[in-house]
Amino acid sequence: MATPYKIQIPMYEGPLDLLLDLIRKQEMDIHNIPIAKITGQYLEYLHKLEALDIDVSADFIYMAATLILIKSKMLLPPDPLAGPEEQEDPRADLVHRLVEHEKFKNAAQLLYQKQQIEEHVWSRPDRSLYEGEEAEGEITVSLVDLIKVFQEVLERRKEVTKIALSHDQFTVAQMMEELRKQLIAGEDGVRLVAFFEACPSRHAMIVAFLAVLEMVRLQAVVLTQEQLFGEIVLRKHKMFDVVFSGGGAERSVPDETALNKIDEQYQ
Amino acid sequence: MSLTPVELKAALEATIYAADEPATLEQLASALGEEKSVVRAALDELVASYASEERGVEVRAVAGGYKMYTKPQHHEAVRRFIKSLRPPLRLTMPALETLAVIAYKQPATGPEIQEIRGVNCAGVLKTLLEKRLIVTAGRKEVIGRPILYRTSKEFLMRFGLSDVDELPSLKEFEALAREALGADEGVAVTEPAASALQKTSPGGQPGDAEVKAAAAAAATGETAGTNSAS
Amino acid sequence: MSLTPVELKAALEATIYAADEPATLEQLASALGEEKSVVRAALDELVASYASEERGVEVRAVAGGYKMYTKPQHHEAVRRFIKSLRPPLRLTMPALETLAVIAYKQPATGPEIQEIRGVNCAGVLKTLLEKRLIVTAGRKEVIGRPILYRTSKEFLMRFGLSDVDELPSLKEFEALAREALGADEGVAVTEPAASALQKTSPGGQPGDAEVKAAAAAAATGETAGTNSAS
Repeated sequence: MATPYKIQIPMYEGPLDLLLDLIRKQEMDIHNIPIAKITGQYLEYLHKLEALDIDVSADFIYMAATLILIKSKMLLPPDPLAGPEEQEDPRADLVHRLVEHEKFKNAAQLLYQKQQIEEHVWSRPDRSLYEGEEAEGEITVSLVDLIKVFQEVLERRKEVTKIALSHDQFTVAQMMEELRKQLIAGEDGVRLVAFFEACPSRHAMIVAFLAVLEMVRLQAVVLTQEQLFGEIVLRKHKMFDVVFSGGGAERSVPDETALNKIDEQYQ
Repeated sequence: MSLTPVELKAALEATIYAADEPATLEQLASALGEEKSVVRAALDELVASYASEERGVEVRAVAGGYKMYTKPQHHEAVRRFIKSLRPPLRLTMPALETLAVIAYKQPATGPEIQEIRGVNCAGVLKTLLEKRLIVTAGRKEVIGRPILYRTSKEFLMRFGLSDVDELPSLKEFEALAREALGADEGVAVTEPAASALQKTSPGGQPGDAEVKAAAAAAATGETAGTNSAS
Repeated sequence: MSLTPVELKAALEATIYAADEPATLEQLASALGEEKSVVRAALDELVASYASEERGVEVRAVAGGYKMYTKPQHHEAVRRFIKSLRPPLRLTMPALETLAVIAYKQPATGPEIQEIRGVNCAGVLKTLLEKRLIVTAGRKEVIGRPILYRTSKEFLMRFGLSDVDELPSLKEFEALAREALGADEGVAVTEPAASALQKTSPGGQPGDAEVKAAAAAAATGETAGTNSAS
């Protein structure tokens, strides 16, 4: 449905674009901006956005504050002790930013045109002389591919973890094994809360807790908390490799009956 | 259309050069809107001008059409040139994955890499060693003493890094990705949202939803429309 | 080996025709076993011979090397013979502006780019990285060690530049903007040049005349006057 009143409001990528447009449309001198007028128009625009229920980004709000500050500075009488050279125009910084910004906007236009031309020309290298060079299934790779692929591998790992954790019954040893896998795969440790939350049942969560305690006791992991009430992260510790080499974990975990007793206590 | 003979010859040259497949006389004539006889004469001229000694390329009639080829006497020079180039780094997906894991987890053992990737990596490790992208870095002092791998100098060179700590961290990359999400900068708005709005005729009004959508898009930086105020 | 001047020119033509990537003077000289000065002279001659009106193809200096392209004025005829059209590089204005900042300020960090543009650029940076128009260039040794970015070879090729130095200086853009403003007195700018241009190809292609005009404008660097449109 159409709105009861006509809304035609231009959109700007950022506050500098909005300001430049206001200045250029009204043919103001960019080096001598009527700051009170511009501030008024700028705020009016933000109010229009709000009236339309559009989120105004922080960049726009920060600029509004800057404009108001400049405006109030302009109202102050000049410092009588300062020489004429020292009297800095409160607008200077803003003007500089606007001029710079406009230059790059113009440069972007040039790039746009250059790119348009390139879209209309073709180059056809003679592939026949390259035959046999490319092996099947290979792709040309760059640094971006490297990190994207690594991210995908870790995502896939998380999926596997989810499936593994959806079993009904766990032993502490199994849970320790799971933690070990996540510690090897993760970038910077395992987030404790997230690990507990991934557990499908209360039982699993208890087992997970016991597994963490056991690993701390064995000095395979260390719990870190960067700030008060901050997130607790599980990291590899000095005995990590020793504990997890060749069944070390199996030997030192509580046996099944002990575990069952603990479980019973909680039920 | 009617082109001058010079224009016609130039257009034919451009077309034959760029065409995916040999271009036939009929196709060329109809594309250029010229008589077949005129086009044929221009083609003959084009072929003749490429036949001269001082040209390294030629236009040949093949499979019912015309196509450009390097002249055989220059194949040797061209091959030598291609060989002299450093080919771009090409890897299979498994190799790239393994390399990525090593780059970010180094030094890492075979079993560790396998653990993260979920598949056996032995063959891929061999490939990466052969391509000199990774090197061995001693053994890990755990049971079985598996070999440790890390990335090589060649790896740094190939990826334009001066040190492994220049690799963007996952956190940094995810920060970029988060910003990109929602603000779909990659998809060009060939028509800026703002001017699209303006184009709605003075009588008609854009629907509320439309305005909001465009506005929201603009607010998140999605629009290409910059200065088009009315 | 020593080739005659005629042979050398022919060999250069064949090599540049066949090469995947722009062939640099150094690569050509070493593959052909000739002095760089001799090769350069032959290249100049080759470029000149292709520049003439009657040629539909040209040899251009791009991304630090030489490469063969169709001339833009033949795009309509050529397009019909290309089945596998490469996807157009669609960039939004924010992406182009970010690219411009990087091109002129490189190497530049995310925060530096953000400072100039006044908005967060992370999403745009990711897009530009994925489109391979920019690459990372180490880290800046300041607090936080932010990643540095610079434009890539792909950027030069996609924008038809032989080097970033080829771009007009930023100062020129300032002067042009002022001129444009002066010339434009009394006319409200309702639509910047970019969106006017962008409107020409929302799927369709800009007409021949437009491409030529853009080509001429870009060649003389006169384009920057955004505000002079409409």
